[in-house]
Amino acid sequence: MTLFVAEKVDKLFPGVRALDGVTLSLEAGSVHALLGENGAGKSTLIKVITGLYRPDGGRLLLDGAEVTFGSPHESASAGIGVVHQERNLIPGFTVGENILLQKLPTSRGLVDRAAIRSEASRWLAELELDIDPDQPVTELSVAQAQLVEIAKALSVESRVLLLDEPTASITPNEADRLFRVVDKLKNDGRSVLFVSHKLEEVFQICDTVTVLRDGASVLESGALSELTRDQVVDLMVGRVHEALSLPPRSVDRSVAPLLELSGVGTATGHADVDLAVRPGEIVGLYGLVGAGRSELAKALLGLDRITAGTVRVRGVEVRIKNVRDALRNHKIGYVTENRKEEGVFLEQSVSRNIAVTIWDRLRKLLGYVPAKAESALVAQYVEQLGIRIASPAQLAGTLSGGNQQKVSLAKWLAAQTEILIIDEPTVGIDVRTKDAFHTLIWDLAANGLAILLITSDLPEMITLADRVVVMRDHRVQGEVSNDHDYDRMSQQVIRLIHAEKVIA
Amino acid sequence: MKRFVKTTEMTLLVICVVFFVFLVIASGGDLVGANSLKVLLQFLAVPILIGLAQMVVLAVGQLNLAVGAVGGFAAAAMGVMMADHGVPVPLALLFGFLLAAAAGLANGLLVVLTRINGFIVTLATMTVLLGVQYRLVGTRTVDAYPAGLKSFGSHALFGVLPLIFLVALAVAGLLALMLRRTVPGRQLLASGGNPIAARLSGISNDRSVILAHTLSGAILGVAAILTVASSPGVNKSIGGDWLLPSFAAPIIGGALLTGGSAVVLGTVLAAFIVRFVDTARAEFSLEPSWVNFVVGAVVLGSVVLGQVRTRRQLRRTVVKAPDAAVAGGVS
Amino acid sequence: ATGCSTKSSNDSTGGTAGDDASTGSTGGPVTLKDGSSVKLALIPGGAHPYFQPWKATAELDKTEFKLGDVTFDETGEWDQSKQNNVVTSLAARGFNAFGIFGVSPTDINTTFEDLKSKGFAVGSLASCPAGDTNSADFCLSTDVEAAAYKAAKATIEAIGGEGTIVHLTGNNVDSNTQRRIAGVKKAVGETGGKVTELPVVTDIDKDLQTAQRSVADLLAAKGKDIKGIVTTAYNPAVAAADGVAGSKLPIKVVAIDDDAKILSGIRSGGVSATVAQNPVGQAYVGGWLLALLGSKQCTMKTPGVIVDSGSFVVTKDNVDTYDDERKAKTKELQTEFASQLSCQ
Amino acid sequence: MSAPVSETATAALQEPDQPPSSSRGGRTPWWANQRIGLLILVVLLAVLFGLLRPAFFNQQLVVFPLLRDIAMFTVVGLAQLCVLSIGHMNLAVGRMAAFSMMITGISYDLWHFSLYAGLLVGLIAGAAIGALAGWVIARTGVNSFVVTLALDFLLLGLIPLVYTALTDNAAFVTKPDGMREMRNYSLADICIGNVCGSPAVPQLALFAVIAMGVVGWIYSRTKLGRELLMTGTSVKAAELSGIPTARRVITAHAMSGCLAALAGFMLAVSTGSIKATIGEEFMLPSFLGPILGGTLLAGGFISVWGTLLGTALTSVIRKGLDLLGVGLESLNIYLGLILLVALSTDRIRTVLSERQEVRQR
Ligand SMILES: Nc1ncnc2c1ncn2[C@@H]1O[C@H](COP(=O)(O)OP(=O)(O)OP(=O)(O)O)[C@@H](O)[C@H]1O
Ligand SMILES: Nc1ncnc2c1ncn2[C@@H]1O[C@H](COP(=O)(O)OP(=O)(O)OP(=O)(O)O)[C@@H](O)[C@H]1O
Ligand SMILES: O[C@@H]1[C@@H](O)[C@@H](O)CO[C@H]1O
Ligand SMILES: [Mg+2]
Ligand SMILES: [Mg+2]
Repeated sequence: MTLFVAEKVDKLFPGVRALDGVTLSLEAGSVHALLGENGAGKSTLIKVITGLYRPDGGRLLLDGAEVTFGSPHESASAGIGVVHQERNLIPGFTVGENILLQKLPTSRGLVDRAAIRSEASRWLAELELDIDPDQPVTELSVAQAQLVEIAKALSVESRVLLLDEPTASITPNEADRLFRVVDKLKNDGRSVLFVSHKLEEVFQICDTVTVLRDGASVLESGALSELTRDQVVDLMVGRVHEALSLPPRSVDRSVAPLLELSGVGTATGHADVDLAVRPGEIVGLYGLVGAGRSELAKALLGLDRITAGTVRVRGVEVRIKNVRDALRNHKIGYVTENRKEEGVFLEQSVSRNIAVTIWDRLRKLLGYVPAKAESALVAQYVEQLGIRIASPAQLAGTLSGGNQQKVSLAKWLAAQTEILIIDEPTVGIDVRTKDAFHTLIWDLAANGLAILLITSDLPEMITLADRVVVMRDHRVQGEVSNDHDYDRMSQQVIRLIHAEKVIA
Repeated sequence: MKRFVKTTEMTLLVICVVFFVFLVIASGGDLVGANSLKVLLQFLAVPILIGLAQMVVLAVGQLNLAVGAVGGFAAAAMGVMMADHGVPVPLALLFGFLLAAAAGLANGLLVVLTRINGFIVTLATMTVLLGVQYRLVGTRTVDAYPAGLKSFGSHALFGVLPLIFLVALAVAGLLALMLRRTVPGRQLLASGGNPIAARLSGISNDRSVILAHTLSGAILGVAAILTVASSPGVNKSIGGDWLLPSFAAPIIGGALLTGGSAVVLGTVLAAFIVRFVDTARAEFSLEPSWVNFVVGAVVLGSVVLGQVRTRRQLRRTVVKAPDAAVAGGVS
Repeated sequence: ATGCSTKSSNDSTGGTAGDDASTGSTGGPVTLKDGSSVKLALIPGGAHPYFQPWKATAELDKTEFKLGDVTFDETGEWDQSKQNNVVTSLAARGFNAFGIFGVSPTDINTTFEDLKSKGFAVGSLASCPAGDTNSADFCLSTDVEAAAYKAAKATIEAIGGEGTIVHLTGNNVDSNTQRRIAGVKKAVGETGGKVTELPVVTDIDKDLQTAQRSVADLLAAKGKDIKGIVTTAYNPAVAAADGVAGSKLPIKVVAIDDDAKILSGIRSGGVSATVAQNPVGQAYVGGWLLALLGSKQCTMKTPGVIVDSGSFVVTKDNVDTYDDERKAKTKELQTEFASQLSCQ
Repeated sequence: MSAPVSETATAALQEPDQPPSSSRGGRTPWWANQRIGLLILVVLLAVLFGLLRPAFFNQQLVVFPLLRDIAMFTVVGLAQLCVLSIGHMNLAVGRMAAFSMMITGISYDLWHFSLYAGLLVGLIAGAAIGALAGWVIARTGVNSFVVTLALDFLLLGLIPLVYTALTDNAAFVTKPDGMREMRNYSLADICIGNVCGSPAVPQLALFAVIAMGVVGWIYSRTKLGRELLMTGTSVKAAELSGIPTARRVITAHAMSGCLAALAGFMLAVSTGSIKATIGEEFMLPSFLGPILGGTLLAGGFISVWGTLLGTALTSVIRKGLDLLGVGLESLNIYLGLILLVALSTDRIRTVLSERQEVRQR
């Protein structure tokens, strides 16, 4: 039975036709995948369906009757629940209140805290989450926050549940819990829309699929059982997508490391961290969410205090004061995992976002930066990374996630660094771009850059790294030399993670 | 409770107590005399209210430059109604209160409908209302209203607790209850804390903004009533010194200019601290120049302290967090 | 509480415009021949009850001296820049004779010079420029130091010549305030130590609530030691009268000006005395002089002369009659100025 | 060493079909531009007032003082704009002006400095006090609102103490050579050959032109300006991009203090003396100009022209009402209402332009 249909939906933004006659239909008791590259219009479609955007054409049908939603409130009342791609929690509120915000329980005119606690606990339990409903959401980790949002969407008890990249920042095991819930909903006869760039997941849990390309639906409600992974990818990309093949690359082990940590301890709790990265080498830093990898990177950049051990750059012991110092004096760059808050300047133009690290180099007398030189450089990187923009003056905040990630990386390429720390580079990035990123990172190493790659995406790690250093609880558990064989490597790495603590 | 110990409120409370004890000792115990205490509290009523009036709009990430003008205008209106037109006291007060609330509502509606920056809107309404206030009273000081109102304004329970102070506390209590425990209150704070998220949760940010401005106006209406009741009279200068203190109290009290924080207690405590400075000025016959100097130092000192606190706290939580995060690890 | 009987200050302020006209012969000692070319602007520093009599007196000037036009413009709002703007705007509208209360005594000469250089008649009314020069044609103002001195004397008398008094006043960094502080100091000094003065409380004239709070705090902290309060600014005067009455302390309050609110305080006994000034005389005599100068009928023999417009101690005894004294002073002022003029 | 991206990677990253980079891409039509809207408003109001009162165009008595005012408040606005650009506020603009002018006054009175030497000393003092505010903010991380408010109180205490100690009348009245001329001279006093400027334009306005030029240049052309704006958009991202954000905070506040000093000087010259109360009326106008002109309170976007226009709008309204002889009973009422109505038209224009844009596609 068809629960919901979006028919020939159009959505225009100044300068962009985000949706161009898209049709999507959702069946009861089934999980439907919505796929497409970054910027294809997936999130926009979801925002149209939930009444956040007014469509410029087309219509929505719920149970066969046409509906229009003027606000998220209306769509929620009609039984449509949603987890948006961006995190949307109220910082000052508790977990419980955030979960039940759409419909706060009251008794005698006052918000009923006991009811919030018990009801929120129910939804947290559904996700097998051990979080105190009274905890402020500001104390949650990224993954926890994501799960709380899912609990929030579940709490509406909607007949249609839209999930926009819910698994982008949670661990596989948390994802599994989510999938169990999705299964349950499906068996209850509800309809779930699932957006993800992780095709394994899609094939694991979805029944049907709609593929978007450039705002148009190129496949409507195809049965996933009849499609192969490559077919889906080709549909998304719009041509035959070559599987990733990386040219051989070897690391000269005799060369002294560019970056070398020994016995490093930090104010955030690291201890005895040893690590070395040579020119032309990709060292992977693997660990579960919260293992302390990003924090280690930040301590290296002087953003946190290093309390013990030594850091050597090109063999010389250094004390890096801040990012500027790292960039200028040591040629170290850091591509952050927190794209929205730390990676890009959402309210600034793409041009400025990319140029921010090169003004030092371009500036003339009195700090004058010639606009021509600036835009030429920017154009070069926009071109090289294939960043999809209407004009360099476009605000970075209006780009799709993947393109924002490219911008975030572009600025460090432009900075001409020699040591690059790349943190979770492909979270929320589509398959093709991901492959491209991998080629790019590979390529940078081949060109002699020393790369420290932090990623929680094990396949990515095994594809790219020369060595994998495994971290847990702010300590190095051990190191595995990578032979790029997924099955063997993944076992080794997981085993390391769960091995008894190394004796210091 | 455990969380409270680490808050700005706690810092302020400590400062308040220390300051008070210091003043008591400095005055040779005089300050705890009934009359001194009464005077101390009497002049806290209005500062508390104007701080709260600013706090509610800060809570939705707006600001209200018209606090003084709304209050002054409402006070002038009440005074003129009673003195020149013989309107009975309760009616005049009610009407003045409604005028202030309506002015707040107008601010809210203008912000929402015109999408003009709230700063500019309230600046414009401030200008208009100052004009109206002058038109109402000119250069006169109006005071011909029934003595009953004045005795309410100066009466103190047990000779210590001024009624108007209790009214201010009651308003603070109600506001706290509303922001903490009612649905509109929570929605208001949600809009301030993260407008996009609030909108996605079906909350109308516009409604929150209008509600906040209206509440602000209503609180100012109460402040105007207390002013009329306790001042020698009403003239065009009423409200003239409300703007800066209205910001100082909530901000010292821990409010974020970006919205989302409800710091009723902090605002009240900050008002106390500022009041203690006044008391010190009289006690030590300080030149106003020195007083200003001290105020500057106290403000800076208290907030720097608070900042150091939260920073240390942050560091601690980050160090502690891993166990919690790892708990969900791969199996 | 103190008297609850305030009506509009315009009708109960000491002296109305009409009274002063009747004191002199029409046009005063020197008769104005033709005022029709004169457009007179009276410009106070801002809105303040003190200046309200100017408004009516300006109208009187117009009818009595048959002036081309008069205006009373208080939109300067106690800001010298704004006041300068008001002045030039009025000039652009055709006004050519200006009686100005300069907001900033140290700046106002500059404004006067500007106007003089454009050929306008200018009088400094109700306050004189700071320093030794007055660039206006004349200054007709209360000698603020003398007025404060009188007020302090009245306070000392009210407390019986012995005890502690305190002086409440306005903006500390205003040269008139400094003069007032000096006047009070002088009177206290003359008692040879019998009267002592607490540190002056300044900067409480901005608004009534600040004044009220400061008075209350002062009374709470030092009330028992204080025998008299002398105020030389409006809001502190209102607040002190009210605060003392409320506290039931036996403190004598001496106020400034004769706004309705304060006069009712005198009548009810809440205020021991006030020092009235002569705004009506300033506007009346000032208008007359400016008309003579503006119509080019006369010039000042010594440009920039400074004349005291008078100040009068008002107590319960003379509250109904002090205005006669004031009118007499106005008449005297005209004669005094007549001797300063050289006329065609 | 550079980090070139190889052909393979680039090829892989290329979009199959680049979107047509539309020439109009995302731009709003010219008539919806806030600055142009303001300009039209200012001109319309000036014409309206001129029709009602032809004296509005009196060069010497109206235009000259009006431009002098606009010039001064534009500089005041720029002082605020500098800190707004990083998302901060300076509640002590006025007091910083007073503080710097106090130093200038001392330099005239006690050290007998020349006019420009005194100005320079004042500018340095302003920059220093601003830098101090910035330093405290950067070091403690306390909100700029609180720090500058506290600093305001501190200076409010300090300045009178100094004045009472050093002067009789709470003002420095020594006027160095050239000060009087600076107040009254217009472009008519500047001649090249026998072509002279307009008598309606005060020479003092040149300071504003210079300030606008310098500030505009910094924000649009230099590394410093760009970095300030980036800091204003996101401190975290700026820090992680290698921008020394603490130093930028200090710079922004120092610029603010320096411009406040310049505004204070312009006020002192145009009213006549250097006194403790200089700048008391600066605070609200300092925000009004930039914000009307489109500068964001949140930081990251500024408009120098907008600041001039925003300032001009309010000054023109006030001057017009002055000339119409509107008394204090109505002045503020009209002032506020005209402002609201004028700005609502701005909103209407924006809405119209958005509609039109979607329709065009
Ligand atoms: N508010 C907006 N204003 C202008 N353009 C927008 C806006 N939101 C989205 N777009 C544009 O619309 C297109 C579709 O974006 P959308 O976010 O729907 O992509 P997506 O498929 O969700 O991509 P991703 O996988 O990266 O999340 C993109 O080109 C994006 O730049
Ligand atoms: N957004 C956040 N909010 C609260 N705590 C966080 C947040 N991000 C990380 N943490 C905490 O900081 C600690 C270290 O995190 P860090 O980011 O360095 O780990 P990581 O190994 O890089 O993992 P990931 O970056 O994938 O989360 C963890 O205990 C984690 O819980
Ligand atoms: O007495 C003063 C006058 O001298 C003038 O300053 C105006 O205010 C009054 O209170
Ligand atoms: Mg998306
Ligand atoms: Mg990380």
